[in-house]
Amino acid sequence: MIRKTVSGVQEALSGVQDGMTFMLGGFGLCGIPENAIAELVRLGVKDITCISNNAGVDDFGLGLLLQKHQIKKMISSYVGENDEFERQMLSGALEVELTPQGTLAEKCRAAQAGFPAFYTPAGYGTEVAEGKETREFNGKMYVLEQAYEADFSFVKAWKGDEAGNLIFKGTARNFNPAMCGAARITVAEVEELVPAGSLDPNHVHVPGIFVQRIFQGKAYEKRIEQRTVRKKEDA
Amino acid sequence: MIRKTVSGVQEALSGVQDGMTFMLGGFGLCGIPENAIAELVRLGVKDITCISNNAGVDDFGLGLLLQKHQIKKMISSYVGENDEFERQMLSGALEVELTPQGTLAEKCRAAQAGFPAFYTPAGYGTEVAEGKETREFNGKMYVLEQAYEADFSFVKAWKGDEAGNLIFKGTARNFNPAMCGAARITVAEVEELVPAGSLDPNHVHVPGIFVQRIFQGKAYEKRIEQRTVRKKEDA
Amino acid sequence: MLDKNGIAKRIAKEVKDGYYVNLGIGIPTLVANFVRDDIQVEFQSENGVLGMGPFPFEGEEDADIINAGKQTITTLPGASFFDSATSFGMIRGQHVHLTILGAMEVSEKGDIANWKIPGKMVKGMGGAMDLVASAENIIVAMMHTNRAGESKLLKQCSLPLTGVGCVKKIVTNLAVLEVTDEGFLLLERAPGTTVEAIRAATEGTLVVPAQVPEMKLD
Amino acid sequence: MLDKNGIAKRIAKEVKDGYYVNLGIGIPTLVANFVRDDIQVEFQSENGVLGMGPFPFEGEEDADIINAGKQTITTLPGASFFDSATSFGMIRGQHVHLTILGAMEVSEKGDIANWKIPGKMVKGMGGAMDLVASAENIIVAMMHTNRAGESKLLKQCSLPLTGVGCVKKIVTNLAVLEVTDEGFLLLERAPGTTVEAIRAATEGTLVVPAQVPEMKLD
Repeated sequence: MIRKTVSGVQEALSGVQDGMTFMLGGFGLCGIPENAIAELVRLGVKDITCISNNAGVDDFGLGLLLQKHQIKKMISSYVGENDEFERQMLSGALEVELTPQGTLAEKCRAAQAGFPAFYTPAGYGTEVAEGKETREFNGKMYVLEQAYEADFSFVKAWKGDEAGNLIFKGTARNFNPAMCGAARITVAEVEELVPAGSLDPNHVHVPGIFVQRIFQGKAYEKRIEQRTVRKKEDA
Repeated sequence: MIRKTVSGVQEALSGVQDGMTFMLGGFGLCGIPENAIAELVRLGVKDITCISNNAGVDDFGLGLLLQKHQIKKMISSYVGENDEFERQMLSGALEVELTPQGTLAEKCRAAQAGFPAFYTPAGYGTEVAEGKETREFNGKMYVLEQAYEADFSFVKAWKGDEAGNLIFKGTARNFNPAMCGAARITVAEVEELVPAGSLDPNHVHVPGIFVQRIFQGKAYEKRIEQRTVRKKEDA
Repeated sequence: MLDKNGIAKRIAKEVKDGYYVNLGIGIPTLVANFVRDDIQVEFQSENGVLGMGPFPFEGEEDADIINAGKQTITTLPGASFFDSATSFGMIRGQHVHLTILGAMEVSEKGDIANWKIPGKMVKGMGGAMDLVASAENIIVAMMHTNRAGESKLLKQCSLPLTGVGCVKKIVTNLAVLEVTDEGFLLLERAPGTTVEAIRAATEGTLVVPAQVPEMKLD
Repeated sequence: MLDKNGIAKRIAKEVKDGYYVNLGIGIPTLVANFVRDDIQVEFQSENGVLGMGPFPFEGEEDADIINAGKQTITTLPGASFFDSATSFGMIRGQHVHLTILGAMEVSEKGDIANWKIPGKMVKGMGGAMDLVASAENIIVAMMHTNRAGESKLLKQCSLPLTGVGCVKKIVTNLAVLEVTDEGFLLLERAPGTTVEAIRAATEGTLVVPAQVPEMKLD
């Protein structure tokens, strides 16, 4: 077994530098690497490019990095719910590359699995396809999209073991699996770190080969963006 | 919940016809759809094309279909361990298309996920790439491979539920997941069929959306091709 | 003329037995409330869940179980979770039978614009471009005109496109329309709405058959 | 001169701490027996397992747990199972650090032929083409000459290729060689083997440095 455990978030992020490109898992605030984000804020790395489906909210998630003006460029599919983001984007301080959500996921998966590029129908005929190669297959038009290149992937899982194997819970899985192994170094933070042999090898979502560093995260807030409930009497 | 259960293998294979193309899961004899193969033999469908990593052994797996001369063409990565196969191939009765194993898996996954084609480095500079488009990305050469088209996928899982969700055991998983949803109709046979709600939604390997028909298989032999053991005293 | 719930109610009739359905944010989300309960349907949310159920009871919300609108949800028996790449594999591979989403504009060629207004803050397309480029069966749920009273059913979209030639059917507060080679084919009128009112609110080519029945909502 | 176990023993020294390794059928499989046990290594088998352990004890074989040679195996703590598409994602994406496989021929350009002899029954390439096209680090384990006594280290392969310019290192019963721009660089001699014997058995360009040490196997 190849041990991937590190002592904590500081060791996990060693090597992080200004100007790097990071992938960050999560959908909205669900399944985001809270500990890695907090450490990026503490480190104060600047001019970073973030590949993340969303950009957090004003005071949480990637919003924390925006507050400190650490992000040079965001690559996302949807960036609402964040006033600070809007200010920086409109002032030109923040570069934004909007990418269809499925394309974003597959650009990560392509990087993980050694595909340099792929053809997707998403965005054909729209400004997303401008400057990109398009091609017909079986009467349908596709756009050629390239795999991402990134320095670090920061992902968050529910459980993980010393070998770097990961298991996710619910929809907190989202972009995390495709980002594992899609950057030079993948850092996984987990709610519960267990010894090798504790996870059923059949239930592993991400094999440890895609993870370089793993640690047990602390003090997860797991904020809910849209708390929607029904009353018991309505049922 | 959309119920996918059928009464048994006969209903599961209704619509199967001569000349069709089938995907069959399994690696060697591990994780093969034993019940579906037996029913294909019973039905006597002819001139079929089989996409399957291997071709079984003389008296089991796809070898049973070869015995009855039902297969017109095999698409596989490795076809050893089968004398009948060799005879039919050398006599010209059986057409064989050899495909690199990773390419075979991805051609299934591409069909499942709506990708018409993909670039892979496998086979570049070899006869596998003859007649195919090749292309350089980042200084490395790739071959353009097309997604498969098939009429039925026959897969075998360990557990499944009424909604068509599947869970595999050990390396019996192999090609089965990528073949689900890669043909017009996917037929899953399982060792244990359970009611919806019995499987943890976090542990589902193949969501039911990729499966059209599911049934509990019978009398699994699960033959071992290479029984290799060590003696307790050696440990 | 229909309200938003009326539009959702009418669209619910398009949901057939055995359908996997993806619902966009807004009116489409309401459709789930009106689907007949004697048919088998599963709702997919592109963030990674199949088999969505109702909102959780108070106190039972789980931050790890949300839909694409970031709302807390529950799951039904037979549900499954999966990652984003697999989720869009379902969508791109046309395993999801029906996509229902909102729009700012639809053209008579079936083009749709629903993600960007030049000069205004652009939030992004989310999964909409993948959904419209992939689905065989797309229904747009929207008001027939915008707040300024201008038609949203146009000869040509004026806003940046989300997808090209992909919309098949449109349900508005005034009508049900099908996109055909000849233009918007008027299939049904909203209760109490005249063909003339629909014609006046439609900038694109409107094809009006001899009989245009009123919608049946129940 | 080495026997098969000797070749495996020498190759085992190329396996470094932290490596994920894919072993082909034949001599490569033997390598696992000789890897130092004070380093952390995991073996991947392309049919869908990481963290392979030794063969099972008699009576404990599981038909559902095999390696790519279809042999019954066990797994070690930290193991995982996955599907074939993911498995070749690991390989293509260069997450597997070292691939060790056999060959019929290797050229001085690093081309490899190991899957087809024209006129003979062709069993197929299995995963070999994916492995050689993807891996950064490929070691070929083979006898220096074939049964007819002909060199397997050639200027150019005569058999249909498995991959182009991909082999980095070769360990034979006679020598350890590296593929360089100038040809096969002779790194080490097998115990008791002379440079002359190696030269005689090598058809491709052999580059012989001033010092060619004898292999250390322990």
